[in-house]
Formats: sequence, C-alpha cells, structure tokens
Amino acid sequence: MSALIEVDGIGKRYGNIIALADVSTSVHPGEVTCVLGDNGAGKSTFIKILSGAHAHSDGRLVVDGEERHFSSPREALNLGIATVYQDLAVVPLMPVWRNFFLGSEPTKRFGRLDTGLMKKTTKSELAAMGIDLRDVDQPIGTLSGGERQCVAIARAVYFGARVLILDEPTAALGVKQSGVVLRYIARARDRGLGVVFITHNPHHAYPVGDRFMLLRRGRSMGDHPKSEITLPELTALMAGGAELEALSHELAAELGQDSAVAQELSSEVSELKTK
Amino acid sequence: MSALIEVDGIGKRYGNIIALADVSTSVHPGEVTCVLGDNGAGKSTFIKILSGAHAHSDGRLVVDGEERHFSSPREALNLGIATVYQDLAVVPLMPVWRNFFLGSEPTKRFGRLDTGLMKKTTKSELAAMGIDLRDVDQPIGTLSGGERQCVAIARAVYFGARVLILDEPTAALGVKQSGVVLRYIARARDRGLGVVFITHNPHHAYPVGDRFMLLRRGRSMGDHPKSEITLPELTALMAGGAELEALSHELAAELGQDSAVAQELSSEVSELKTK
Amino acid sequence: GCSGTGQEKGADEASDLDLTYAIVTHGAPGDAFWDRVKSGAERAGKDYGVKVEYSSDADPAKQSQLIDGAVADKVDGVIVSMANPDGLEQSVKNAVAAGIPVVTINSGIDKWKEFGAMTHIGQSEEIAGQAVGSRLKTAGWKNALCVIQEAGNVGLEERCKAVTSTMGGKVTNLQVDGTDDNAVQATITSKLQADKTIDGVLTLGGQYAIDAVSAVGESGSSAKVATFDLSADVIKNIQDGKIEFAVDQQPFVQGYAAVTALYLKSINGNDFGGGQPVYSGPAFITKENAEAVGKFAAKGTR
Amino acid sequence: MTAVAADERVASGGALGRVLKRPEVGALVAAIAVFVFFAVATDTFATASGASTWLRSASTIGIMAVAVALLMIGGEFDLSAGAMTGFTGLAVGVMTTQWGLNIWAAMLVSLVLALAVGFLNGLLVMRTGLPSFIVTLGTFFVLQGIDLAAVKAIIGQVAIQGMANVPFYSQPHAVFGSAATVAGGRIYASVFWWILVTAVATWVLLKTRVGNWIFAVGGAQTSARQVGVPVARTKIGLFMTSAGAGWLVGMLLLFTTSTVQSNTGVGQEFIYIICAVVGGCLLTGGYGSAVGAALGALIYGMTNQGIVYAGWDNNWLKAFLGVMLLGAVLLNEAVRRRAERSR
Amino acid sequence: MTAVAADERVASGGALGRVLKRPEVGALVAAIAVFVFFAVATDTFATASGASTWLRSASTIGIMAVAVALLMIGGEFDLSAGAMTGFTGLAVGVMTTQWGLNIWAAMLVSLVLALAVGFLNGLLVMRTGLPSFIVTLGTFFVLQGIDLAAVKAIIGQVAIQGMANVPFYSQPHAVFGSAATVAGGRIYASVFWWILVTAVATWVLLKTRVGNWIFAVGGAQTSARQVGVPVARTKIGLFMTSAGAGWLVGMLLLFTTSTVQSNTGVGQEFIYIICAVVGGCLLTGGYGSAVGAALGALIYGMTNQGIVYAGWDNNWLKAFLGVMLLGAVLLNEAVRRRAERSR
Ligand SMILES: Nc1ncnc2c1ncn2[C@@H]1O[C@H](COP(=O)(O)OP(=O)(O)OP(=O)(O)O)[C@@H](O)[C@H]1O
Ligand SMILES: Nc1ncnc2c1ncn2[C@@H]1O[C@H](COP(=O)(O)OP(=O)(O)OP(=O)(O)O)[C@@H](O)[C@H]1O
Ligand SMILES: [Mg+2]
Ligand SMILES: [Mg+2]
Repeated sequence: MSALIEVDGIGKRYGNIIALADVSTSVHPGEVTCVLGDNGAGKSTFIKILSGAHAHSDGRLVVDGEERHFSSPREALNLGIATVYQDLAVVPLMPVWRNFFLGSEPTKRFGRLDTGLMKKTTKSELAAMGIDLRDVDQPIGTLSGGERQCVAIARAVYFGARVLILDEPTAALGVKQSGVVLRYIARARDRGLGVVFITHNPHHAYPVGDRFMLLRRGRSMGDHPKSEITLPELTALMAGGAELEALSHELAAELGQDSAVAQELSSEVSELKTK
Repeated sequence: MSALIEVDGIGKRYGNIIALADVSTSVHPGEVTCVLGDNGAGKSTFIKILSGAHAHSDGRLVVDGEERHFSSPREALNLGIATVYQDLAVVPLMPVWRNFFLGSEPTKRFGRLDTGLMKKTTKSELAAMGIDLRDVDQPIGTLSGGERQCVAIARAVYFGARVLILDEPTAALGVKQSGVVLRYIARARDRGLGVVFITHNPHHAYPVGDRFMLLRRGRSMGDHPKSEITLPELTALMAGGAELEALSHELAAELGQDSAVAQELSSEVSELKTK
Repeated sequence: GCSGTGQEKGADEASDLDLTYAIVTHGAPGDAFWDRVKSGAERAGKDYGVKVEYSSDADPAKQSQLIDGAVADKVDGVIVSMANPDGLEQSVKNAVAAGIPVVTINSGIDKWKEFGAMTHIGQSEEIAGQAVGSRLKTAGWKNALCVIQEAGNVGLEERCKAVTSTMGGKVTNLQVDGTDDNAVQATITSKLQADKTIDGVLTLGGQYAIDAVSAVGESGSSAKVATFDLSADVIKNIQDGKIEFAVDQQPFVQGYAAVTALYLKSINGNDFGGGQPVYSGPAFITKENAEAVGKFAAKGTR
Repeated sequence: MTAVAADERVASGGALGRVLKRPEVGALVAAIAVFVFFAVATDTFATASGASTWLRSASTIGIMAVAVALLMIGGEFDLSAGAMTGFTGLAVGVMTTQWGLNIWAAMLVSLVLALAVGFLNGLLVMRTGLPSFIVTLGTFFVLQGIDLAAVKAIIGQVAIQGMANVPFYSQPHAVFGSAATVAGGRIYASVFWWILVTAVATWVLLKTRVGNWIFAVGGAQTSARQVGVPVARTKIGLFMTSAGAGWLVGMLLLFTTSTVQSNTGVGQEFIYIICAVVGGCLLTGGYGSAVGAALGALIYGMTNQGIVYAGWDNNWLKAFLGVMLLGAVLLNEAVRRRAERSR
Repeated sequence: MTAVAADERVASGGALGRVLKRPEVGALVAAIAVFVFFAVATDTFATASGASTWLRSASTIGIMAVAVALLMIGGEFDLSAGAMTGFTGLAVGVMTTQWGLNIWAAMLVSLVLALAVGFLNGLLVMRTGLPSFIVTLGTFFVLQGIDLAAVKAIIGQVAIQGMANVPFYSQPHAVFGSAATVAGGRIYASVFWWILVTAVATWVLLKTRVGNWIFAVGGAQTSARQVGVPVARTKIGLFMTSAGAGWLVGMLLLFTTSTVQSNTGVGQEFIYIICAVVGGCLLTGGYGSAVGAALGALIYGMTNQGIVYAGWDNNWLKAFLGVMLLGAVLLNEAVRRRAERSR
C-alpha cells in the first residue's frame, strides 16, 4: 500500500534555532510509526509539521502523493489527520464536553448544537478509557493532568479518520490508562489507520510499533522497521549506549544492585554489547 | 528521627468537588515517601497542600511539630520545602536563567542582580542533568516539554533545603533523564532531606521509595513501608487487581502474547495472585 | 513660516508678505461654537490671502505647548483664547517677547493687557452668561436647569455660573454625556420628572437644545427651553415656538475679527481696538428675527 | 463504572447551583440591588415613566455592550465601536440630507461601510498579529477624523440638520425611532432591539457551533487553531458583528433624536467594555455572557438616571458612578464566589 | 557535552541579534522614522526650538507611560493614572492658594494622598481578585468627581488661579517648572525628570530582584506565587509607583504652567497605555520595557506636534494620528519579527 504521509529531508527553524533538520520517514496505513528521542530532540516539532500546527522551513511533505505546505491544522484535519498534542490543545475555561467536540461540533436543525449527544458521547468515550468524570460540565482546566490527557486522546481517536498522531500520550498516565491507550493504538492500526506515536518509553513503543524513527538533537538517527531492531537495541539507541552504561553503574551504586532501573539499564546495555 | 511533615486526616474541596479526603502520612528526613495513584486520584492536590499552593479544607498539617495552615507557597519555602509542580510553575516569557532563580535571586551590592552567577549556575545545573541548552537567555516557553521539566527539577533540587516534593518529575523525561532524576532523589535522601515523590511508574518509585502511599478517588488506600510491599503488589494495587488482569488479557489478544506490556501486566497479576 | 513681522513695510500686498497666523483655542474638536470661530478665521484668511493655522486643546498645558510651537514656527501673529489665563501666561508672554503680535479672543478679558496682547476680541463666557441670565429673569424663569455637556469644561462652568448670578432664581447644573444624545434626552427627562418645579432648561449648545425640547415633551413638563448657539434645527424650533430664544455669541466674528486685527497690524501697523477690548456679541435670536439668520445658520457660520 | 448522580466525590449541589454558576448571576444580583436602592430612595425611579428613561438610556449602550461582550469573549477589543455609532448615523444623514439619496439605500450603504470597517479591523488584527486594542484604536482615530473633518467639509457644520424632512423618514423612524406606551411609560424601539440582540447573542453563544468557537478563540487561540477552529473567520466575524451593532445603534440614535453629531459615540467605547466586564466577561477572553453585558448596561443606565432622580449634586456624578460601579462589581464577585463554593 | 558557541543547532546570530531582540527596538525604528518624516516635511520640527516643544509634550506623557508600562508588565492596568495627575496638582493648588499651607508641606500631603490611592488600588485588586481595569476605573471616576465637585465647592471654579503668588513658589518651580536653554532651545525640567524616571525604571526592571518579580507576576501569576515571589507586595508596589508618577507629573504640570484644571489628565490614561503598547509592552503582561514606553511617548509627542507644524487641517488631526499610530506599530512589529527571524 502506498504511503499516507511521506516526509523527505524535512527541517524547521525557530528564528536562528534549528529544531529539526533533514528528517525523512513515511506513514503507511495499518502501520504504527514510532518516533523516539531524548528531550528536546525535536519530536514535538516533527509532529507539529505533520499536523499543520507549524509550517516546515525545509524539505518536502507529501500527503497522498501530493506535496503540501500546511498553513493551518484545519488543512491537516481535512485530510483526515487527527493529533494529540503534547500540550493537549484544550481550552481551559470551557466545559469538558465542549472541548471534546471543539472544531467538529454536531448540530441539529437551524444550526443548534446537539448538546445532548455531545455530553453523552463525551461521557461514554471517557468512561471507555477508564476515566470516570463527575461532571462533563466542569471546565477542563480543573481536571487533573492525566484526565486532560485522556480527553485529548479520546477526542483524537473519536475523530481520527486516516492518520492518528499522538505526542507522548502515555506520559501522564497510570499503568491502567497507559494500557488502554496502547490498546487504542493497536485498534486504530487494525482499522487501517496510519499512526504516529511519540513516546519516551521504549516498552510502550515496541509492542505496538511497526517502524521506529530515532531523533537526536534535531536529526534523524535512522528509521528502522521492527524486524531490524530489538527492544534493548531500541532502548540503548535512545539513551546512547555508553552514557547509558555509565548511568546504570552509577544507579546501581546509589540505589543498590537490586534497583529495577539499574537492572533494566544494565541488562539492556549488556544485550547491546553482545550484539 | 521525628517527622518533618505529618498529615492527619487531611482533605481538600474545590467548590462541591471533594478532591481529597481523610489522608494521613508522614515525611521523615532521609526517607522518600512515594505517592501513587490513578489519574485524578488527588496526588497533585495532596502535594499542593504540602507546598502551600492550596490551603487544606479539613484535617491537620504539622510541620516540625507545629500545626500549619499555609496561605502561600512562600511560607512553605521558608520552612525549607521546595516543590516541582506538575504544571512546572515557570513564567513562559522569561529567560531560562531568570526562571531558574525566580523568587530567590542572588544580588550583589545595591541590590543588583548577580546575573553572571545566575546564568552560569543555570547552565551548569542543567548540564548536570544532561540538558545541554543552546542559550540560557531563551524564553523558557520555547523549550521542549522535557527541557522545561528539567529546569523545574534542577531548580527545586538546587534550592531544596529540607523537604523536596516532586510531582511526576519523570513523566516527560527520556530513559536517561529519568535515571538522572532518580539519582537526584537518591542523593537528596542520602543528604538527609525528606522527599515526596509522585509518579505513575512503580518501577521508578520502588527502587528509591521508603514508604508508599496509595491514593484512589481522593482517598488513601494505605500507607506501606517498603518492607511490607513488593513491586508487583504495588503495581497491582495501583491499577486494581481484577481490572489489571482483564486488561492484560485484552492486550495480549490485541498486541500478541509477546507484547512487553501484556507480559508485564500478566506477570504482575499472577504474582499478586500467588500471594 | 516667515521671518519678520512686516511692521516696517507699510501697507503692502499680503501675498508678498506670505503671512501666517496661528490660532490656538481651548475648544474641543467638533464643538459647534469653536467650529464657527475656526470658520470665521479661515474665511478671513481667504479674504485677505493669508495663511491661518488652527489648533486647539482644552488642557492649558497642551495649549501652551501649541503656542510655544507656533512661536518656534515663527508665525506672524498668534490668536489665543484664554480660558485659563494662568496656564498660558508664560507662553503668551514668550510670544510677545519674541515680537509676535498676540490677539486674545473669547475668554481672558481680565488678563490680555497684563500679558501684553494687542487686543481682546470677543465676549467672555461671563458677559454672555450674564446677558442670558437677565434675559431669563425678564422671561420669568424661576427654577432653571443649566445643561453641561462636558464635565469639567472651564468655559461651560463659567457660563452657568454667570447665568446664575443675574437670573435671580435657582439654577441647577446638570451634567450630561454630550457624546450620547440618547442619554442626554433621558437624563434631562429624568431631571424634569424628578423636579416638577423646573420651569426652564438652558442648554449650552444648539444640539442639546433639540434634545431638551424632546425631553420636555416626553416628561410632560411645561418648562421652556433656551440655548446658546445656533443651528438650522434650532432656528426651526424657534420658529415653531419650541425654543424661546437662542444666544448667538457670534463666534464667526471672533475668528474673523481677530485675523483682521492681526492683518491690519501686519500690513499697516494698526492697533485694532485702540488698547480696548472689542465685543463680538451676544445677539439674541427669537421668533422675530429667526428668519433672517436662518440661512447663515444653515451654512454653519452663525 | 460510570459516574452516577451520587458520586461520593461530589459534596452537594443541584439545579440551583448550576444556575448560580453562570457568569451573569452576579450582575443580576447587582442590578436588582441598584434597582431596589433607587426605587426606595426616589419617588419616580420605579414608576412607568421613570423606567422608560433608564431603559432608554440603557438600551443603546446595552446593544453595543452585548456585541462588545461577544468580541471580548473572543479575546479581542473594539475601541472603534463608539465612533462607529456616530459614523453610521452621520453617513446616512449626509447621504440623505445633502446628496438626496433614498433613505433606505443610504442606510444600506452605511451598513456596508460599517461592515467593511469591521472586516478591515479583523483582517488587520489577524494578519499583523498586532493587539486589537491598538488596531481598533487606529480605526477609532480615523473614524473620528472622518466624522469631524469629512462631515464638516460636506455639510459645513458638525451635526446633521433637517433629517426629519427627508422623504420616507417616517418609515425607518417607525422601525428605529418610535415608542410604544406600555403601562403608562413610553418604551422606545431601541429597548426592543436591545432585547432582541441580547436574545440572539445568547442563543448563538450557547447553542451554536459559532458560539463554541467564540469561547475557544478567546480562551486559548493556539489550542483552538490546533483542533481546527477557523480562528480568523471567527474573529473577523466578531469584528463585523460589533461594527454591525454600531450601525444599528447609529440608526437608533439617528431616528430617535433625528440628528447625530460629529462627536457622537466618542468615548463610549469604554462604557461598553465596562458594562461587559460588570456583566461577568473576562478581559482576557474566553469567559462571559451576553445577558451579563446587557445587565451591565442596565446597571449603568439605572445608576446614571437614578443619581439624577435622587437629586444628588450633579458634579459628584462621576464619583457616585465610580462608587456604584465598584459596589456592583464587588457584589457581583461575592455572589459568584459564593455560588462557586456552594455549587 | 556542554553547549559551546558553535552549536550545530544554532544557525547564526551574535551581539547585534541580541540587541535586535529587545522589545523596544521596533519603537526605536518607528521613532526615527517619524522624526525623519517631520524633519523633512516641515521647517521647524528639527530646530532646537521645535524640538523643545515636542520634547516637552512627550515628557509628561512619557513619565506616566513608563510607570504604566511597569504596571502593564506586571499584568495590571491603572486607569486612574490620568486623573491622578490632575488630582495631585489640584490638591497642592487648593491647599496653598486657599488654605495657605506651606507649599512643600502641601506637596508632601499630596504625595501621601497619591500613594494612599495607589495602595488602595493595589489592595483592592489583590484582595478582591477583580480585574484592575475595573477597580482603577472606579478610582478614576471617584477622583474625577473629587477633582470637579470638591474643587468647585472649595474654590468656586474649576481651575487653580494665582498659584504664582504663593510664598516660596519659586523653589518648587525651579525643581519642576524651570527650563534650561540648550543649543537655543528651551528644555523643560520635565524632560530631565522623564529621562531620570526612564533610566531608573530600566535599571529596576533589568538589574534588580524586584524587576524579575515584575516580569514574573505579569507573565504567570500562579507560577510566580508558587516559587515564592511576593505577588501582592510587588503589585501593590507597582500601583503605588504609578500613583507616585502621577504625583510627579501633577507637580510638573502645576509648576510649569502654574495652573491645573478639574479635567486635567482625564482621558490621558489611555494615551499612556497606547505609548506603552507602541513601545512593545504586551497588554497581557509579562513583556515590555521602560525605554520602549518612553519611545512610545516620544512618537506620540512628535506626531502630535509635527502635525501642527505641518499645518494639516486640525479637523483631520485624529485621523492622521490614527494612521501614524498604526504605521508606527506596524513598522515596530515588522522590525521585531525580522529581528526574531534573523536573531
Ligand atoms: N481547581 C479545581 N476545581 C475543581 N476540581 C479540581 C480542581 N483541581 C483538581 N480538581 C479535581 O480533583 C481531582 C484530583 O486532581 P489532581 O490534580 O490532584 O489529580 P492527580 O492525582 O494529580 O492526577 P494526575 O495523575 O492525572 O495528575 C481531579 O478529579 C480533578 O478533576
Ligand atoms: N518556538 C520555539 N522557539 C525556539 N525554540 C524552540 C521553539 N519550540 C521548540 N524549540 C526548541 O526546539 C527543540 C526541539 O523541541 P521539541 O519540542 O520538538 O522537543 P521534543 O523532542 O518534543 O522534546 P520533549 O521530549 O522534551 O517534549 C528544543 O530544543 C526547543 O528548545
Ligand atoms: Mg515534545
Ligand atoms: Mg497530578
């Protein structure tokens, strides 16, 4: 199947700051493309280009075989690209249900909002994620960080037409909610959507991902299909092998050898070495 | 050693919303108290009370043996309680170095800011966390989510006198930075500080924590010393045993039995059952 | 601008002299009265072939800056309305010291001589107000409203005060928001409803007289209406008997005559007024003479 | 488990609480307080003829306040709104009395002009990224200059004269300038227009998609953009709405008083903003209500006239107004806080 | 690896870029453009005596604009700032000419009154949580009422007269009202005060702890509170600063022209805000500069006076002003964007 989105040597500058340079990858229907990288590596910048929030400064962005230069997220949305932004894109003072449908409100006759449907849908979609809201009329600004995250995800999943982009959706979530989100991603993939999934957690990325793109200081460190990379390799790549090893030693010294993090790190380092 | 902070049946309402009710625990010097719980469980609300950002509505808050009712974070800061808020408490338009020292600016003669010291310290403290900023003069609003998180943590660690409170400090961080933060927590503990550490990740909490408090829908589900609880128990408690099991089955079905998340969940569930 | 005052040249052609006069008033832009002063000055400028630059500011500090600016610009004469003489003293004296002839208009009749101005043309708020007051007394007004359309305006306050001094009866000042005619009508109506003994409404601008007429009708009061300043609608209302009379302060004259005075000084060294102030009004427009001034009012010069 | 009515995390509440949470509640209480105060303190205030005057003075301000409130909820200001009322009225006056244009045609041209200015305001704000405070201040100055200089140049004076003699004057007069006698008091057409505008604005805000967008662009413009709200169109529409309201008020003024002058509406723009804020709108956008703004105008109108009825020294008018304003807003705030606590 | 000068993620830049990024750069370019325009278009503008007048008219506005800019950076407005200049001047005038108080004592009392009003403004804003726009509007109305009614009641007219005859008048006159002749032009004391105020404000903003707090409380009040910035003290201090500046300008006006009137300063409050915004301050707070505000006042003063020198029809004054304002701000914005791009 042909690619939904193809990026070729794409780059973005903010003033004289080069946040992203020369990144290429593609998003295919029924596939999950994971983007991984350190803090400040340019992951959010990358997906903001795909979703139309920022226009790219260099390179080519091809959607459905046609070169595009989005000037607003609306254009991307109209092409069926739905996004969960890291900063969530919610309007704090507005009730949860109005936020959920913002920009795609269902209406009845005479342009009247179908408020009944809106409230009901919001409640049920959130309940399906394991978020049990007291009141969908609450301003979204009063929800907890994780609850807000879930609203943003539920919204994107609900409206996601062909491409679903998620920027660190699981960062603020507990074990259970993270599981739910991973399930959503898998389901979206199975329905034939192309998914772009950004995360810091290789354990979240590996099971659902089909290809893995690594960013480092604004540049791509490679774009690997799942068949070519293992979870430990992925983890090691993310943090940089040598630095990781040093860190695992330090942690072991400070937290004790039985520390889960130290163990995890050292096992990954050793796996990496044996390769 | 006597407790630095003791909370007894504390509660907080926002209007008619009860965000927290009847929570008791204590923070001791040289100990890490972990607070865990689902999204919206009231974790941030809890630490906002400790740090003076919100006044509690019910119960008692005792600091150094004296009952307190903080009306501003300044009061908590003056008692040596430094906090990293989940929403970071930074001023987006201000340069990174001004944000770093905000509220505790070092001055030279005639009240002149010691800008040289401020910039140098900011740069070096962030470098120590593995964040290599282009320019400490950049408005902090232009940093990536993880970079901002690191500034907030570095600041609290730098100024943390006796109690260090961290609200999901590792959520937005990569493997490496998370490791660094855990190391910071361990070091702070070793220096005799009392640490309150909020996280969703039991793997981050368990190695550094000394006692674990679980919140669920605004109520405490128990306050366990490390000796009384294992990592799998902790994980299971967080997500709720039965629900977790169901989820692990679903995930296994959807992501395949080899999925790391599914495996992780099911192993934890089984461990929980054998107990 | 042009240097030299032209005093020594005798009765030259003005176009040769390239004369410029500055007129600096305290009127608010768009105020009907000051608009006519401006029209008069500009008409005189056209008639004599001299340049007239009009500027205004109600704030004495700003007004004095405008005068300083004109002096810096080396104009050939300055016309000033001195609503607040203390505030302009320094600037007027500076102008005089720089050899620029100064004519004061409208207000400042007590001070022009002291400050070294050539003459004063006009009719101060005080004189106009007093004349109106005695006329209202003759008309039998006992309890009048004096409608002030701009809060804190020195000239308007003085007018009402002068009316009070000669009318004899009770005069109540009523502040209205002159930029909202709807509110002006409502406020006058309210006042008439609240105090049924009011037997007359005096407005300080033609526009507001029309509002007052409506308000009187609406409140069912039998109060009479009189006003300062003219407009076509005011004339029509006078003819219909809805307005008793209007006071024409002849602002056009103040502008025109002031320029004339400076012009005569420039071309011929004349001292207009011979060291005495010159009065420009007031004239009273009633049903009898309304017809005659109607066409000038329609043109906006009376 | 879905949340049911009896969630243990919700203390109490109900329908009343929900009503008390609306932004306009405080203004309503304050309006009632002001009304009661003057009704008791003066004889005429609470009579039909008394009500007629304060309703009238509140009505035109109220219409503008509602339009300005929509714009403020959308996160922008319109300082040209006041001058616009004069501009539209003067345009009609000049076109009919001087150029002999048919009165309805003149009104249409005037409306088109107003909307064009509104469009320009919006376009400039969106294109340049300048604060609307500055852009519309520029338009305000320009309109004020046109109102004065162009009108003076054309008709030779600064107020429209002889409007009542224009052919067909009575037709628009009936629509915009007439008054109906209700229970012994004269209720002007502007009052009905005010109610209509408030009702429509409320409906749009709360019940339509566009209303949702207005709250969103004011509350968090970037977020709104990111989820696909047409930010520019919404904001430009709001600027055109406030210009359109300026036209409506211009017509109401012109046909009620049969004249407008060059300085009509100058300085009123802040009164509209004040009314909107008293009515619960946030200056920073994203929160407020049309009914609240209308109530704000009512408070302003009642205070203004009430002081006259009470016969207080008129020189103190502004001081009273200031104290009343502060009192109303404090009461407003107290009520809102209470409502939020006991929601 | 620590970041070194040659980070591959930084395209170019340098010291110039850093300067170009300051908020006041746009205003500086705009000020130069306005100056050049009028210097070319008129004869007198660029002469010493011409400069003397526009510097003077910019100076008093500039002092207030700087104080108001500080307040705006701190996230608040002060609409009572304009009326305050009249209030303080009138207070001194009444106390000396009517009550025979020593002139320095009267000035001190007036200063204390001003600071008290500023304190009250700040306290009300912080305690009630009301927007400062509304609170200071209330104070504005009250001050305006006092300026009019109280002054009229005491001295029987609405302007102070005979100030120059007050004993020791010459002493404060020397400090506040005198002028020095520099290169043939008279430079008033107010100009020196303006420069002083701007310099002090800039130093405080950029080099002191309090300056850091001002940016913080305006940029993100909750965050500032959370890291321990004394928000209430900072903001109340800012309100008192703007009231204090109002007193200074009141004295400058009183001793330069030897009079003030009841309506002195009324309506000026928005000009201060405009100057601050033209100078690069954000209306939403947290960003701006004192030098920018001073430059904004300079642009305003030059434009106002330049139009007069150019001899353009006074009726169009406002329209020209509007166009100039828009032009200056657009230029300002263009420069800033360019600077940011090529930083
Ligand atoms: N200002 C507020 N007004 C009303 N409700 C609030 C407010 N702040 C928080 N809440 C509610 O209180 C509950 C607890 O919120 P809190 O932020 O403490 O959760 P949390 O445990 O930190 O969650 P997360 O892990 O998602 O950050 C949430 O359900 C939230 O909706
Ligand atoms: N508006 C902006 N102006 C200047 N620099 C920016 C801007 N936005 C982002 N940057 C810089 O670009 C780099 C990449 O940022 P980005 O947000 O894409 O990182 P990220 O990979 O999403 O990091 P994280 O995992 O922490 O969210 C960062 O170093 C950041 O400082
Ligand atoms: Mg990111
Ligand atoms: Mg939280």
